Amino acid sequence: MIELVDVTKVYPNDVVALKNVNLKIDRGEFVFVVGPSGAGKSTLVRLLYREEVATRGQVIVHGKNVARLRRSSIPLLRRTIGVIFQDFKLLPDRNALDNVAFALEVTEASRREIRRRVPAVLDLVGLKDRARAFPHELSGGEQQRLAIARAIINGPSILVADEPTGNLDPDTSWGIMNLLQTLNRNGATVIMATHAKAIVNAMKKRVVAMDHGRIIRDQVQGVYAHEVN
Amino acid sequence: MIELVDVTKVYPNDVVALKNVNLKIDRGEFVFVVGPSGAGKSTLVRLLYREEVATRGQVIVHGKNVARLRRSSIPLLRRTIGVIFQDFKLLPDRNALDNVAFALEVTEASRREIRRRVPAVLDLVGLKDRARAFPHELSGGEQQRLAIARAIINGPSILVADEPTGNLDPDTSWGIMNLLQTLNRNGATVIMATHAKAIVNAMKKRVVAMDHGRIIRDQVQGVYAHEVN
Amino acid sequence: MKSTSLVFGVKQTARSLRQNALMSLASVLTVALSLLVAGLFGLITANLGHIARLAEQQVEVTVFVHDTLPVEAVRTVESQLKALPGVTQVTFVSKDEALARLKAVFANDKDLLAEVEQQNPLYRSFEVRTARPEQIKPTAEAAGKMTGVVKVNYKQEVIEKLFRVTRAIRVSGLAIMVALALAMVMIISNTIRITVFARRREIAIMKLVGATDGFIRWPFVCEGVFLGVVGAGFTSLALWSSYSWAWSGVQRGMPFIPLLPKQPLLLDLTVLILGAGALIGAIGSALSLRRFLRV
Amino acid sequence: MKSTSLVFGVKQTARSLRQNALMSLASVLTVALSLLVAGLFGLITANLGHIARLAEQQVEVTVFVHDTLPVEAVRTVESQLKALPGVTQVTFVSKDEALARLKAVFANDKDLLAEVEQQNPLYRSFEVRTARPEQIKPTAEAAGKMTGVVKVNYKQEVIEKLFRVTRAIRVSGLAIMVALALAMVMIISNTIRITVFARRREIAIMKLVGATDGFIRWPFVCEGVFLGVVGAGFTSLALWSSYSWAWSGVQRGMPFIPLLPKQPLLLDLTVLILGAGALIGAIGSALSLRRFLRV
Ligand SMILES: Nc1ncnc2c1ncn2[C@@H]1O[C@H](COP(=O)(O)OP(=O)(O)OP(=O)(O)O)[C@@H](O)[C@H]1O
Ligand SMILES: Nc1ncnc2c1ncn2[C@@H]1O[C@H](COP(=O)(O)OP(=O)(O)OP(=O)(O)O)[C@@H](O)[C@H]1O
Ligand SMILES: [Mg+2]
Ligand SMILES: [Mg+2]
Repeated sequence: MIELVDVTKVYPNDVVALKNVNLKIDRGEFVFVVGPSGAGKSTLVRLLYREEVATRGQVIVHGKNVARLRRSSIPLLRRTIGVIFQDFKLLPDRNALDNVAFALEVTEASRREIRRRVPAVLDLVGLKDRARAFPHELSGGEQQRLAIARAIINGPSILVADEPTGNLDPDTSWGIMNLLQTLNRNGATVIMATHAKAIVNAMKKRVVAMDHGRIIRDQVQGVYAHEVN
Repeated sequence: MIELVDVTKVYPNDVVALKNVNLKIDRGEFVFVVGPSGAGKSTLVRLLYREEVATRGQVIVHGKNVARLRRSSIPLLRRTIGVIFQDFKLLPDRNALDNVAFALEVTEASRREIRRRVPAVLDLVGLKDRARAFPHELSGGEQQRLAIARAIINGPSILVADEPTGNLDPDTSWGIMNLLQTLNRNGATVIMATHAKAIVNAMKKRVVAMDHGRIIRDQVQGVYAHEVN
Repeated sequence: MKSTSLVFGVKQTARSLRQNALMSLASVLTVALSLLVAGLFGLITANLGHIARLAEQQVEVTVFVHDTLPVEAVRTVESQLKALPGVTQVTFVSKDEALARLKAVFANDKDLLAEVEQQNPLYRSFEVRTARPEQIKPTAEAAGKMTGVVKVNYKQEVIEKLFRVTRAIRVSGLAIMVALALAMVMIISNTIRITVFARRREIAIMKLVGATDGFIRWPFVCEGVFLGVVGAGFTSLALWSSYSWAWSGVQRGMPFIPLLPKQPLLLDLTVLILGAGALIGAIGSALSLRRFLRV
Repeated sequence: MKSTSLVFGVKQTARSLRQNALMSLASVLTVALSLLVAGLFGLITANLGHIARLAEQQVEVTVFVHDTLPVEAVRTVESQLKALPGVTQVTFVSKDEALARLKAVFANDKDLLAEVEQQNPLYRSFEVRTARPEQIKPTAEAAGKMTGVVKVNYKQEVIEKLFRVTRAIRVSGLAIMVALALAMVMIISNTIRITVFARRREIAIMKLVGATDGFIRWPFVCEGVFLGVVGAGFTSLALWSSYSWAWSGVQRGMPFIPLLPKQPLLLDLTVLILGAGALIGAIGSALSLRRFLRV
């Protein structure tokens, strides 16, 4: 389903964010990507939905090399991948409802469909009461949950979550984790970059650990880190 | 030093974010503000540097009611308070160095001073190598550390940190916490809104717990939550 | 494009206009002012051209015929003149009429007039007008060769001056109009470019969420057209009323200045301006978007 | 303001211009084009006014004196005329000269001329010019009452037409100029408003970090002045070369049209335009900032 073959990513300012990364993720897996700040986790996931293009190597998603996609096919790729961005990327001039609806509207879903599904998803992340609020009127955690709602509204086959619990209290975090797990059980492949040690350790899922742009550990039923102390 | 007297904050869209909050923080204290997402933590700290003004009640900082400050005095208040914003609020068209330098420039510090202190602070948060990078070229954690650097560059007497470790791995988080503690020992009052349970529990500092706009617990040497399980 | 995205486009346009009210207002104003300037000078140029054309048409050749020429021969001269290429009008001026005109010109010079009146020395003549000013000279030359024609008058120098001036007015008027129109198109598209630039982050987000270029472009183009048309609407109103005002002012105060009638001039101009507004808005938006769609 | 913030202001201006290169370019272009349009019509208005003034000065009163009046009495009339208020020029026209002029006018009308030439019926006259056109009528009346004066001519109707036209040109020229200048000021300040609007979040951040209003305003004002002056610079260049070009074109092709000499006209206009550019830039920035400084 997802395969990275010898991928290197060098940003324009000569920062090497990924060095010869090889990774294979099967359909329906749940993978944590962990590592210190700046290790290259976000860069890795950005390659999947082609926000960035690999400098060398191949990124294969749904059996296709994303670098080779025609310009008009990129939106189609992105619609199959729900992304929870680390910085949320909410549209500032739309309220919560419209921010979520937008992800459905781009797929040309029917209006009935939109009216049915959007409130349901907002309810799922606990934002039913704040549906009319604009992003700047939401608390940090509420914004994060809104970003989550938008990512899952389409029923994506791949869910990319970049630090989805950074602004959430433990209870809400666990709520979100349960949600991701449910989606995963229903067939979605979940790739989650995170620093939430407690969560990683408790979930016992595959863990890919990165440092300085390399994968330094890839462990089934792994933990956040091999503690020295 | 800081006192909130019966403070209520109602946002324009009728959201009651704070209800009759009373809080007193002495000079040199280290206070965690905890609570679920949307509890009112960010709203509480925003009142201190007058990003928001209380709807009812008084907010007293440095012995003065901030709501009554003359327009020209507000910048002076803000310069004594270093703020790590939950959403970083970095200037997108300045590189890391200039983002930090800016906070010094507004105080009309000398250029020598600026040249001396900015790189030192960037080093402190581990961003020496990324000094020339623009915010959008930084990883989430790097942006957060940049926000921290900017907040502390002035040697503020009050340090407000809103979720300063949300995007940081545990190791880096502890590095930052040590930094905050050092600043606190040197006399700064630190107020930190956070969800980082492990940190709160380990630090054994005063904990103010909020929920639905009220302070529900105020505990010296407190913990993140009274666990039921 | 399915109906959802159409509805979405309209909704999105409305939202964007509302959310960016300040920016929208500024843009509409800029569009309106730019078109107003261009339209105003369009009106002025059109009228100067009209006046120049009329002035040129006033120019005539006077063909004097011999006093001894019998009436039939005069008729022949008339029909010969009418047969010349480009001749549009041939008017006969009798001896009496010529005298009457002289009197009018020299109204103050009683002494001179008295003298002339005793024995009218003036010839019968034809005043000949041509379709185009260049035809004056050949017409005069042809008339000069006709039998019975004493002499042919046309104010060569005045005509040439007039031609040069009217040509200069036409050319420079048109040049200024074109330059102005270009300048205004650039100003409007600059304005649109800046507003699009201000929203480049939003555009990037939309693309990352899976929107196609067309899906994003559509509301922007709608918005551009809307801004353009609203601006143009204001412009048309302003032009309509200011031209009407100027027109009646001139009619009353300076009836000798021949202005173009209000219709169809204003109607044409309005259509032109509305079209220009819509087009610049649409194309400006679409072009400005391009570089921000590469996400 | 300490030197740090001055240096900072300049650095910040440079950075902002670089970072927002596209927006800056668009703004400069808009400023340049707007000023160009205003400047162009300034030049045109100035020249039309100049031509109108010259045309008015051409208007004269002709004062005919009796053939029997002795030369000394004619001299007296001359000095009386010169003493009238507003009279700027008094030219004597002898009988011979008058005849010569008549010949020039009626060059083609040999028969008439021959007759007149036998006994010159024309009076000696004075052509009197006045400083201002309103003084024509009183001058004519005063001259009529002088001894030895047969009659006084001035083309009342033509004069009044001329006055009305020149007044209309002046008034409408000025009105268009003022409207244009206003429109252009609005366009420029709109542009600045949009660019400031696009950076409202940055401005809010600056304030939250402890910047004073003045500290934030200063670089924006610098930027506004810079944009204004650069735009005005382009405009001046364009005006300078286009007027020079038009001027020599007219000198060569239509020397009878009296254009204003290039200097000091262009120099004045350049100073005016640079000043206007800088002022609009500065004030526009400062005003546009206001509402975003309330953080
Ligand atoms: N657009 C960019 N241009 C230049 N350098 C970049 C860009 N994005 C990221 N980098 C750099 O690449 C490296 C990896 O960044 P990345 O965002 O992948 O880290 P990360 O593992 O997600 O870190 P974090 O946990 O802090 O979010 C960092 O050093 C970062 O500064
Ligand atoms: N500018 C605003 N306008 C309207 N409502 C707002 C605004 N800012 C916050 N709110 C609302 O006020 C409540 C408290 O928000 P606040 O940001 O203080 O929460 P928080 O405790 O910081 O939450 P988090 O942990 O998620 O950051 C929330 O319900 C939020 O939606
Ligand atoms: Mg990251
Ligand atoms: Mg918060």
